[in-house]
Amino acid sequence: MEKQDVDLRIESVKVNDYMVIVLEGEVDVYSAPLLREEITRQVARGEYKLVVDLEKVAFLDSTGLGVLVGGLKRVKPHDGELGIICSQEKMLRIFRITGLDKIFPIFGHVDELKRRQAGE
Amino acid sequence: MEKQDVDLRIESVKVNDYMVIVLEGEVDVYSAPLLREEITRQVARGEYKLVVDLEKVAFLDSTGLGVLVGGLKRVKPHDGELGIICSQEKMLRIFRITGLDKIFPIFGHVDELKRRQAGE
Amino acid sequence: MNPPNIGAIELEIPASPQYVSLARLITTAIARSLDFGDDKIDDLKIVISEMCTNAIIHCDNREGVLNRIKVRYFPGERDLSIEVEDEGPGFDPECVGNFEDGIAAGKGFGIPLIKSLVDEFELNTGPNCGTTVRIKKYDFDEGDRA
Amino acid sequence: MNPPNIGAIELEIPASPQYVSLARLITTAIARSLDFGDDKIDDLKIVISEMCTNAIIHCDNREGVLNRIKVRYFPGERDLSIEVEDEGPGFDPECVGNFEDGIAAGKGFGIPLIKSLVDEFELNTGPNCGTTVRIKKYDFDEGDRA
Ligand SMILES: Nc1ncnc2c1ncn2[C@@H]1O[C@H](COP(=O)(O)OP(=O)(O)O)[C@@H](O)[C@H]1O
Ligand SMILES: Nc1ncnc2c1ncn2[C@@H]1O[C@H](COP(=O)(O)OP(=O)(O)O)[C@@H](O)[C@H]1O
Repeated sequence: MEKQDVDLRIESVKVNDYMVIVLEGEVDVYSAPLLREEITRQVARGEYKLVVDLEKVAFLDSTGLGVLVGGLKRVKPHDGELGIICSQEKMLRIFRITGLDKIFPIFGHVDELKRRQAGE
Repeated sequence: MEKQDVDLRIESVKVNDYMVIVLEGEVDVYSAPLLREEITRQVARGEYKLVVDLEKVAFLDSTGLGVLVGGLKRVKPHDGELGIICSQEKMLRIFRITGLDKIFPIFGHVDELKRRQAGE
Repeated sequence: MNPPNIGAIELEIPASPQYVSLARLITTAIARSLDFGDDKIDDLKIVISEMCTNAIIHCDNREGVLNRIKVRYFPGERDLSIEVEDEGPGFDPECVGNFEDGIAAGKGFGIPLIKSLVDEFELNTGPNCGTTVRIKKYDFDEGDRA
Repeated sequence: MNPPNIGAIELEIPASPQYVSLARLITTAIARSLDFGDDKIDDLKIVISEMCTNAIIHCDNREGVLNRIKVRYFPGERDLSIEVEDEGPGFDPECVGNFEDGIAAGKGFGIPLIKSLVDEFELNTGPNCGTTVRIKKYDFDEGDRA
């Protein structure tokens, strides 16, 4: 049971202004450090408009939520943003229960992000 | 955890002379009694040419093998047969290891059964 | 034919993050066999993860010593109870916050989340006593009982 | 970074046939996390089923008393060891047959099948002692070691 068994794949792609961190797999106490590292890396590179895409995430718990809140804290001093892409009801429910839906802008689809940007 | 949770579905269909008992799911110590009952039921109805179709079986262990041998013992006094339909290598391997491939006629597909019968 | 409570299923794992997914898998299998619906299984996956994560993270693994945690499942007629036990330092239950605290701190969502996803919640802990968290979840909605 | 043997995973279940599929599921998850290939995982699913079935079936559940069996997993660097323990009546190891006996009797395939699917097999039993069966399986083929 080595670290490579972590069931989380991360790929970051630039969509206009935004750096979209696309996750696939499960975010829990074992895998969340990978997400934390990726956010830290992007912020260190000067990316302050982050969006975490949860569409292909099968599981997310409070450790993952903590990493997202931590990410927001990192970009805020740079006038940045941290958004979420998520249309899965089971996950939206957790954002609602915790009140985090009021902290993170939540987009139903990456296209929404593109439109929003075009509209600005 | 009630008996209805048994992950084994059984459907018997007549193919020419043969009564083909089609299994879907897992055959283990929990579910094997269902197969034993079905074989007993068919023999009681006068069906002595039985074929057990394992194509959709995901798992089979020695309890299942024991039930098949038991079935053979039931039909033998009636000059019957007990064949197997199976093309899954992982299962054929178990029949080879145990030597049961020499006890049961094994067909790769239900069509083989039809052809065999036509050829007789 | 089966007795209503056929006995607990017990799991003991090293207090290491990599095992939380195994606990989820087992929880899912047990809940599914009890005919819990998908939504409730999703809830239970979060609940077991929070319970195990707390036990593992706060378990105080000393240098070279790997603690172990225990997970017990008690299948009921229409419910599933789960208990997670660690031999860690324990804590003052007064420390448990709410979601607002969590948002401010960026942590502390665990226990509030567990509470909001289960029907019964029981916490046994205290300094140097280890911690046992026990929950019960019904396979139907509270509202449907009325 | 991880120590080679991070400690055993222990499972204790009621000695009841319905739990064998749970043991298979857990075995599969552990073997997969250790990067065992699909063929070897299929072997292990049969092996754990045979081990648990024997422990459950021969465990001698007295009226109203439900015995329990223990399954222990020891993940290794390139192997997985599994131990199944019951507190049943035990038996004379001389009773274990081979496949020919099995075909004649319509039972008795269990232990021969386990032996043919694992790399190491150890049986500890005796009248009134309970039984522990322990196996080891490598994640590579015996032939590849030469
Ligand atoms: N099993 C435990 N052992 C020791 N302390 C615990 C345990 N579970 C929770 N705690 C304490 O309670 C606090 C709140 O836990 P929780 O709500 O799950 O949030 P988080 O773990 O993110 O801080 C933890 O920070 C910790 O101090
Ligand atoms: N855990 C056990 N406790 C008591 N007896 C056992 C146990 N495992 C095996 N045996 C004895 O050994 C015999 C051979 O076991 P096995 O090869 O698995 O075939 P089967 O269980 O089909 O008879 C059993 O019939 C039983 O008498």
